[in-house]
Amino acid sequence: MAGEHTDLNYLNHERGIKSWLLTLDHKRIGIMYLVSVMIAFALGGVMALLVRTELAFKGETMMEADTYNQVFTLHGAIMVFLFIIPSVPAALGNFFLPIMLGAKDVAFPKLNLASYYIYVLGTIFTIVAILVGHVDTGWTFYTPYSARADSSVVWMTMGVFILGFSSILTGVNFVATVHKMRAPGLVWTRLPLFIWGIYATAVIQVLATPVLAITLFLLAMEKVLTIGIFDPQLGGDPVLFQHFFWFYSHPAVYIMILPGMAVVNELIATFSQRKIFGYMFVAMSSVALALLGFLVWGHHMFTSGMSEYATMVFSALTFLVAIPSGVKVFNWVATLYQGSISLASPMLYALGFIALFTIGGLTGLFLGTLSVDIHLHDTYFVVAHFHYVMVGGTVFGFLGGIHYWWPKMTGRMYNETTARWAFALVFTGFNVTFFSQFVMGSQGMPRRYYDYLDQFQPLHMTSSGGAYILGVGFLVMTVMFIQSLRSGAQAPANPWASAGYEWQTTSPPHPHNFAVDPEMTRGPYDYHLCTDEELFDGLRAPEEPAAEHAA
Amino acid sequence: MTKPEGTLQLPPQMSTLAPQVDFLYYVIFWVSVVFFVAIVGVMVWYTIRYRRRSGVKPQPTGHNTPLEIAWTFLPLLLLGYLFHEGFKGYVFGAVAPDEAIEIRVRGMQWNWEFEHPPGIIELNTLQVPVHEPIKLVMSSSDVLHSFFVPSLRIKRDVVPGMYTSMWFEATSLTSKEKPLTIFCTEYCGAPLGIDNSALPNTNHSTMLASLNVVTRKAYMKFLEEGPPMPAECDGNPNPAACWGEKLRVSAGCQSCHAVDGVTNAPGPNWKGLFGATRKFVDGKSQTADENYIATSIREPQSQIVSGYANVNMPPYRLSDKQIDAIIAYMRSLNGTSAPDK
Amino acid sequence: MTTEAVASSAPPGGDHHHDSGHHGPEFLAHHFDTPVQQFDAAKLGMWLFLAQEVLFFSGLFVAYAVFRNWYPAAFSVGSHLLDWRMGALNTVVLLLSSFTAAMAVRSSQQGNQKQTSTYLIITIVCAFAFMVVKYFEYSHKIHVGILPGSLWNPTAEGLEEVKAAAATSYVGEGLPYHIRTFFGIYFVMTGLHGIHVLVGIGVFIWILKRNMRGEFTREHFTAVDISALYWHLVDLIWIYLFPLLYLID
Amino acid sequence: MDHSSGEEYDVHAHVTSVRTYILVFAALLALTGLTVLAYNVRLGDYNLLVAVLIATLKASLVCTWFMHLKYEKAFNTAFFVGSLIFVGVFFAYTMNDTSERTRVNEFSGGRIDPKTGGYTHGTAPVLAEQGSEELSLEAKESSDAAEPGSPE
Repeated sequence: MAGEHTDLNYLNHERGIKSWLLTLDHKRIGIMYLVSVMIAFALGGVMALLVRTELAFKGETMMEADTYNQVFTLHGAIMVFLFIIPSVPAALGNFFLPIMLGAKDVAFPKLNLASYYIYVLGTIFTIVAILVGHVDTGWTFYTPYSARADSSVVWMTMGVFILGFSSILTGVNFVATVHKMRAPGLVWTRLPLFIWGIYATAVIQVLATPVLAITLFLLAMEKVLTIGIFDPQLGGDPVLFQHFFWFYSHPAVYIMILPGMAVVNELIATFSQRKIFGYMFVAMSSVALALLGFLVWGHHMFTSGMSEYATMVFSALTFLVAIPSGVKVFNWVATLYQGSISLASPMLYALGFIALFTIGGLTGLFLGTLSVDIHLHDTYFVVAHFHYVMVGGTVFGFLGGIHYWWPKMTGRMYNETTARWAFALVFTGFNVTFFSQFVMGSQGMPRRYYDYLDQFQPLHMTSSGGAYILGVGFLVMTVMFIQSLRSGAQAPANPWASAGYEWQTTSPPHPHNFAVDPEMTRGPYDYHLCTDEELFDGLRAPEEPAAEHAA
Repeated sequence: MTKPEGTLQLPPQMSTLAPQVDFLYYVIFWVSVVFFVAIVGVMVWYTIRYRRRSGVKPQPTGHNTPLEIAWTFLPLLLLGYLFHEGFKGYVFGAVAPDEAIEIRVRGMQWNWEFEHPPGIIELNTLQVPVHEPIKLVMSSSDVLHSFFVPSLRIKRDVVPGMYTSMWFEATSLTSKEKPLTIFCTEYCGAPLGIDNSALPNTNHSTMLASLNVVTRKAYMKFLEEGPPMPAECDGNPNPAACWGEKLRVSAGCQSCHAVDGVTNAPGPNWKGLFGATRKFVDGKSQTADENYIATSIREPQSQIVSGYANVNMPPYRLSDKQIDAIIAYMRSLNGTSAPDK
Repeated sequence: MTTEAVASSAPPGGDHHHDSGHHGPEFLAHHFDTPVQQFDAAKLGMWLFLAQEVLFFSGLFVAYAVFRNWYPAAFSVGSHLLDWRMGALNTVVLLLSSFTAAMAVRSSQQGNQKQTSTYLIITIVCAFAFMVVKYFEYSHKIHVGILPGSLWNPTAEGLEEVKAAAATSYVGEGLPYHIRTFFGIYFVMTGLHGIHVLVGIGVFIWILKRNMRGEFTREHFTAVDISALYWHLVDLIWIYLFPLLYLID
Repeated sequence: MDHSSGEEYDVHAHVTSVRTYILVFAALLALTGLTVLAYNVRLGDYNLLVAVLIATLKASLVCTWFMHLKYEKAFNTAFFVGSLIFVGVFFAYTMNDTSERTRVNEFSGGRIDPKTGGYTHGTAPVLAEQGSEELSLEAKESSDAAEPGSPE
């Protein structure tokens, strides 16, 4: 798997399984997270295909109602807790945050490895819950249904409880690293926007995840000690559980989307060879999203019997949250103006992100408006909305990030045409699957339905078809990356001619990231200040010194 | 934007609330289309206009603070309008006029039970008069459910231990064979391991009820007589048994009670039940006659047969005629269809 | 208040013959440039962790507030069932341990390892005392059958206590149904706080061991400082728990 | 990166004098006594407010002196105190919603249905009648004592 580079790099400077499992090097921990997260993504994806296969035809296609409930619960829980929350921050963030800061490692390397093993422990608990069987409460564990189901829900909640701590410790690590480990010359206004995004996500991870921990702890106590807080028969209140759960889960959706946006900043800047338009506005909008995210959780509960006054306040604040996302998208499009745009596969994912995230964001307006949300809540419209934001947003950003940094991480190039074919399949498959669900939702098709009325049959069929195209797209991509690992061309230090700090070191990077401690004299996107040697993308013949760059 | 027969995106409008909701839906829809076309259009145009050509260096990015301020605060005006309209529609749907007919709705795992003012109980079907405000006061007897009628654009969770209420006014009659469907949109699970879970009222996705909007006169007649015998039982030699059989399906009894004389889980089998002696958990026993069956339908927890201690069957408050129909059906199962009642 | 600046006597830079181009004194991790950077990073990391703990306990305080708002009578009777003297004793014990923890940090900053050890031992002893008092309170409640939720089946003696408590509270006679919810919240709050005290004891024993080995000097006392910060937070939580649970009128 | 023996190389944490610690400790004990005293004075609703204020005063004493927040870097203080704002938001909205619910009968905890004055479906006393949960002695008393519409 290691690139046969002669010079010393983090892959070949020590070998053996022990050197990987007990490593303190943030790059290796990042790779381990990446592999585990992709396995979780594959598992969640298989669950998704099972759900879509069952729903392709009316009535019982391949499984019982109860099995179907377990499958969509697992799809939700695995995708949210095991894949999408750790994906960009823990995998790409762990690898590139220290390099972009010019530091040798994260602030607390041992804590970093500990949080990876807490993630593994949490996964084991979750898998035991799957094997012990029939957790069919949905990924939200709403009481009183979850409090009445049998004990395997306690396994799953304890698994997610442990996963929460891995997320918290990663957040603590990143905030400390950004504050204390910046290279000399790297002032806050020169931080790459990827760092701003990951920093804002880390702040949410530290402040929001403990509330999920206490919610699940109380749910477990509800089942073990019957403390009667959420169980109406003992004087508790199910809507209170929803308050607790969504106080974490709305900031959690910003933990999911902010890293996706963070990656897209880097892609847009590199592939249009320009600084991001309105750098400070985009940076501050990440922080604004992080803080405003804590005020709006009630819009998940508009129809839950919450008082009218609280509903009004939440609806008003929900519209405030739309502003920062809008600012980001406008600034990205403005960055393309007068740039030199190359449509390499990472850039395709970035442009795909902008288009699909815009649809996701705009459909959020439907769900923020009270009277329309009364009709659309808990229907397929909501399913389509959050898949557009999560798959169209975060997963496209994540895939764009993997394509973009693949040469840096593995020292190998991948096959560009196959990557573009995979993008085409993923893009069309995704849109076919979920655009049809918008129409189903507004026609009144409720969520989490095992069986449905005849009128929804054709749309379910198209949606299931789209899901298979999406599945094939991911398969093609996986084959391409494995093939690139085995026999991909050697990657130069800066294949995309980017001005980002992480491209100024070798690929794969030196065990301590930079051979000599870096000194930042320019911003991460100042292409006009870069010397030609810095921007040399290693593709031209080495002897003629990249003449046209000078023109 | 009032299209009563419904559009591609929205179901037919059958309530006074629907036109407002649809108008706002389409306002947001066209605003979104404009924004989407603008953003993606400009993106695609820039990508083509400034594609990478050798020898052309990109211009360093300027900054334009007034533009930034503009696209931060201008959208606030649009969002303010959406919030205002949305809240107005929400309050219109939440606060019921005083003279509304109040119907008590009880959600239980996979059935809807409706109680009209004079005490008439309907199970999984609801009859309401047209052009009259109907207020629904809802609560659940086990887990969370949610009352949703797409054509009326109304939805509210049904929470155990708390009353939630909303109102609507139907604007047109529904035909006999195509009533409006009432969905449950808050996940309420499914029993473990029933064989055919596509049967009505056996899990969350089949917890459906039918809403019939009838003329005021028909509604008044219904209130006197209680739930009518289903039409298809008229010609049947033993109409009561046929009604009982239909009730077993529509009331959701089939999700627990089999009639094949074999399976006794999760609830006792109905074949051979009538007339048999039943041993209770506390040792006493009684022959299964008419009032045994009536009490075990109305207050199931008061007399539990041994072996069924942990099955908590909810109380079914059927009308007397309906209970007679079920008893007649049980008799017919045993082959002793002597109507000697 | 005179503040003595720490005179930095030890020669900076220590010896230079370390592997992988190690630089600076032995306790400096390879990826940090200066001990100040390492110390500040550790302090910042700890304060972030404390903020997370505050949010973690905030969930319990919100549950407390919601149910006190709904069932004031049950909370009043429940609170009277608790022995406020034991609560007050526990508060004093924790305040003392907080004081000795602060003194331990001070002596470690001055490089006085023996004094640090004594203060650490006092803190650990106080923590144990706290747990012992908790043990008595819990065992009495369990023995008398005053337990949360559906475990609530007070024995005859328990019923007497409940009636006496109702008499002293504003409720007078008549027993609220939801005393069980109060005890649900009481056991979860004090139980979770108890677990944090146990973790604190474990941490302090580990710090004591390292201090005995002479690991902490005037320049390197970070670990003592950080564990004291954690202990102060555990004390902070109890400062709020005591009046809110034991002293409801 | 030479390691001059300059000021910024070594750690210069602020050392507080013993006198300060003892003063703060004494103040904390005094405040604990004050809380217990305040408990015995009947102030009605203000008891809760007074108790919380005293506890906050004690907490800020521990924070500024024992935890050296006074000499800490600005960001640490900002983040720790900032987290209290999020706790405040969590409190405000949850209390705003839960206090809007229908009136709760203090004794039985039964939710009173505004129209009929009886208990809402599914609350404890109603469940008692359904016999789905056998209630021990004193709860029966409480439901007798708390007839619907019982005096507030």
